Amino acid sequence: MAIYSDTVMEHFTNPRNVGEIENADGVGEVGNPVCGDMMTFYIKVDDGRLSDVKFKTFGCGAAIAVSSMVSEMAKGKTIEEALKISRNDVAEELGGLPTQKMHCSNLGADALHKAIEDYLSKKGQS
Amino acid sequence: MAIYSDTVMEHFTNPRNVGEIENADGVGEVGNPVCGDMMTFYIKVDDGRLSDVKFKTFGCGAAIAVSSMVSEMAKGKTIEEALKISRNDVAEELGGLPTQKMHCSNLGADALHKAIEDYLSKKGQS
Amino acid sequence: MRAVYLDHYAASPLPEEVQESMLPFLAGSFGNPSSLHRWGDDAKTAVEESREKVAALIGANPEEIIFTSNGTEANNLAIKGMIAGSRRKGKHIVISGIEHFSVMNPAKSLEKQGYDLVTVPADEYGVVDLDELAAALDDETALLSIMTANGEIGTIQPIREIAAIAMEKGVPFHTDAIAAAGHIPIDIAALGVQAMSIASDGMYGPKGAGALWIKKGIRLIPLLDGGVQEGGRRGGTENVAAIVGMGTAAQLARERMGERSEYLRGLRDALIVGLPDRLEHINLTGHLKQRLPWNASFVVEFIEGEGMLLFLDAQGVAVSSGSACTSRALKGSHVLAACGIPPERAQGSILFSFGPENNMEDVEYVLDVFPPIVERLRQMSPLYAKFMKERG
Amino acid sequence: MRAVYLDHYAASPLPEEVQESMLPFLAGSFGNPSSLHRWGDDAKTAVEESREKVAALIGANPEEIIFTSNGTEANNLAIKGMIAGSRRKGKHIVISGIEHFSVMNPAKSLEKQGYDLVTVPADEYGVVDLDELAAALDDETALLSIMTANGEIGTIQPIREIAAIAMEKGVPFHTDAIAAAGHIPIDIAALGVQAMSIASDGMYGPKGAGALWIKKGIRLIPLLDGGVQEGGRRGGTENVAAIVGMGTAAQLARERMGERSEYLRGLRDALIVGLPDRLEHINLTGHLKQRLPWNASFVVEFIEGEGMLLFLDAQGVAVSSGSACTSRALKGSHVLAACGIPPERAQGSILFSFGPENNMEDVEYVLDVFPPIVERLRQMSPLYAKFMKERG
Ligand SMILES: Cc1ncc(COP(=O)(O)O)c(C=O)c1O
Ligand SMILES: Cc1ncc(COP(=O)(O)O)c(C=O)c1O
Repeated sequence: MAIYSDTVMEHFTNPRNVGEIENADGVGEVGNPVCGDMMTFYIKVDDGRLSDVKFKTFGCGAAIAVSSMVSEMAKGKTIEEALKISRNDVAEELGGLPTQKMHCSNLGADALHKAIEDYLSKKGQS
Repeated sequence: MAIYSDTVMEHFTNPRNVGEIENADGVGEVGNPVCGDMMTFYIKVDDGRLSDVKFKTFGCGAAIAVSSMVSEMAKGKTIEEALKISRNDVAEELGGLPTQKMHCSNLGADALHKAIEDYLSKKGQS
Repeated sequence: MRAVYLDHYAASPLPEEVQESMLPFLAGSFGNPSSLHRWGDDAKTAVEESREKVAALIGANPEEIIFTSNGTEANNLAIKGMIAGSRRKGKHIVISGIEHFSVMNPAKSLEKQGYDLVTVPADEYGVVDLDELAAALDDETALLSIMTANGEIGTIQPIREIAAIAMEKGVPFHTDAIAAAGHIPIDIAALGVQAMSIASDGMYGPKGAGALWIKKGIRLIPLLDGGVQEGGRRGGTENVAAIVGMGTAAQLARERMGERSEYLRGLRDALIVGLPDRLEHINLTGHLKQRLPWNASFVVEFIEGEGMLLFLDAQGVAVSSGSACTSRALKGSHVLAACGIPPERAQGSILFSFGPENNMEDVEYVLDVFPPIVERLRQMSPLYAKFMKERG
Repeated sequence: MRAVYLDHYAASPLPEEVQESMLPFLAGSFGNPSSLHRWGDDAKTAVEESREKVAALIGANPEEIIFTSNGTEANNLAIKGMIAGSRRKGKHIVISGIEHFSVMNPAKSLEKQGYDLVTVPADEYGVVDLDELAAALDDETALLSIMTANGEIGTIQPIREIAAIAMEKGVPFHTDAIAAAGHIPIDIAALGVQAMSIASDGMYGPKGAGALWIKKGIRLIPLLDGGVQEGGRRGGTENVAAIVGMGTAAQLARERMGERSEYLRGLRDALIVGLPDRLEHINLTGHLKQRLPWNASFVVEFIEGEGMLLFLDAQGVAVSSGSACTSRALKGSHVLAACGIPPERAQGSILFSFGPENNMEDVEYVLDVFPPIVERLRQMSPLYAKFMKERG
């Protein structure tokens, strides 16, 4: 589809890291099906690094590609590094997103950060 | 032109009786160049019959065709007969006129009648 | 790869006859219908012949047809022009909740100017509620506009009954027949309406032409002021080629309507039966019987429309969706909402719209490629995961 | 018989390149630009490429171009839409006496709705009076609209000076460049206008497309409410083929403007010089120098336009006239009246409008066949008879 870059289309068509992690160390959910986009991120943390990242996404092509890209970018990073991944970084890595998709579908980084926060708050409690 | 019948086009292209009659027995002028149509009819009367009819017309194709048709219809008729020629008769003889041309360009019968009135009033005076 | 075009609601290929009829007007017969010479005559004659063909399609008097540039213009002209021309004292405009944007938005514009907009609801099949409609119409009503059929969900309205109610209340009634004209028989006299919009590209004609039929005696204030084209009711040089194409399309529609709709209904029904056979949690939208012959529309649960469109496009299949993400305004379909479909389910909207060049192999191809796409998207969907977990 | 088409002001044959560029969009590339699949992509890309070409012709930003269905719609959108969107407190609309109906009549419609319409006069050459213009503009003025050039008499207005006056008074300025665009260089930035109408068929493009350029930041209320096409400023399915044709025409105009206009000026001047050489009592209308390259317009005394048109048609020559009888509204040209030409002389209006496919033999043919036609009509004319008698 002409509205998307080749990278977006590639990630949409072959999304990386789709799935759930059983007994994940952190889970983050953002969005809402009423608005059209909803993402759940699952992370596994080993030695302060994201040893595994998986996601499930309900939403448009951009939302799926964003999730896939975020999961790839985050995997293997330290928690600090992963927290620095921004919406813009993701859009850039994807070779750009259509303007109207920047806000509603570009929630992947938020979902990842939420999953990390979930992990951190669980860790804090234990 | 598709807006006119063949008869109108034929009369427009080859109008009969164009001209003036020197020392005409009656002259009738109707219309006004400001409105787009103006006709002058000249008649010669012999034994109560229109022995000659001529006209000059400024105006559209319909106005010229109407003048030509009226002159042909009137020529040879008695004054009473000529006075009975109506706008509708003329339009009918021409195989119809476009609606928008019925009122402004179909003044030929009026001009003829005016020429006859002119003749009658002159005769009354003399 | 197979190319399967199933988005005739958005645009359709032109039949050979339509193309052929237009070509002379892009070449030698380029005249302006207003001109007084042979080039003008040719153009004028062509426009008037087309007007007769378009009029014949709906049983109208050619003099009562106003050509416009598309369906949207016809609807705007009807709504704004009939309201501006109305001699009724009331200031209410009544429409239904399933009208196209080109009826709804002009009505909303008038609302901003001080009119009252009353929106009559539809039932779950998209049929306008006749009791509510009757209750909405009174002396205050300046105009009623209800569409003949909705292209998104296919539902055909009981226009005759609606017209009878409007007539009883003395309310002028306009119907947007853009999705219906050329596909189901329409006879304005039998229906009892006062104005009807139709569009060329809604009936396998070219883009660039539409028409408003408005009954003699109903006052209409023009939208495009200018020259005396279209009897002074729509100024501007006529798009002769598109108008001629629309005329040909109207004629073909008259000649082939029965045959075409029987054929399309066959394809459509094969999909309507076949898809739920192969997929769980997929529901037809609109009315099962009172339905446009070319329309097969569904909501697929747990997933969103754009993903389906993209994967189908990759398989060579072109369709559309009423989901928020596929709309450029990023809003979910108000039509699905009016049928009571909750927003998260409306996100899974998908519309297969058939045309005469489709065949049963196209249906089979879709039945093959579509279910795996849905499965794949559901595998990614957190909603589906939740549902499966809850189901246990 | 020779066919000599000299009515390019009304309509023009399409250059081969324009036709060729349109054909794919009447055949295989039939998609709707709003659709999310390859057919939609193709159409969308084509529309956007065309927008760039049209923008380039007048030095505009493509995002500021709104496609319409013709010039009349562009003018209506400008006048009604800018007024409706205006944040100025004043209620005056200022236009000139030589505007096209598609500017004059929308302004008159607004007058009926309570706006004050101020009409600035022109001189005998059709040039708008700048002192009167400056005097007409004040804080009460919501919009000024003056055409770039008049197609009937050919006169080009001093738009830059007018824009400077408007700017000084802070009045938004729209110019109808429909007769000018593609024929004389236009650069919106250098001119200093805020909105400009152009039309496809004014520059050897197909009928069915026009455009309004409106500067970013100027508020505009749409005329056709509907979908979000054209950024929500003009709803309705885009006429892709016509828009593509307009793009090609705009590109050709850019590439060939100098060459074309020099060529047309040669033909036009041969007629402007040749006719008065062979005929008495014929006068050029409009400005001799500030003149569109393709326009040769005259008034021929003592006779009326339709007769000339009919006899010329019979000789294969197509032209137009501003006489009352040749107008379908049966009114003489308000443009000629605004130049101070008395109605009976305006009846003798005749306009020869040249195009690139004309040649010097066409001019010679007209110089041969036209004078006898005039003589013949004068022989029938009571006005000519009177004049000759008075002259003695
Ligand atoms: C100056 C001017 N404005 C507006 C128009 C109207 O254009 P259209 O007939 O394409 O709507 C014309 C048509 O010739 C024109 O010359
Ligand atoms: C019912 C209905 N009304 C109006 C329209 C708008 O037509 P257009 O896009 O030709 O302006 C459509 C378009 O599909 C439609 O289905």
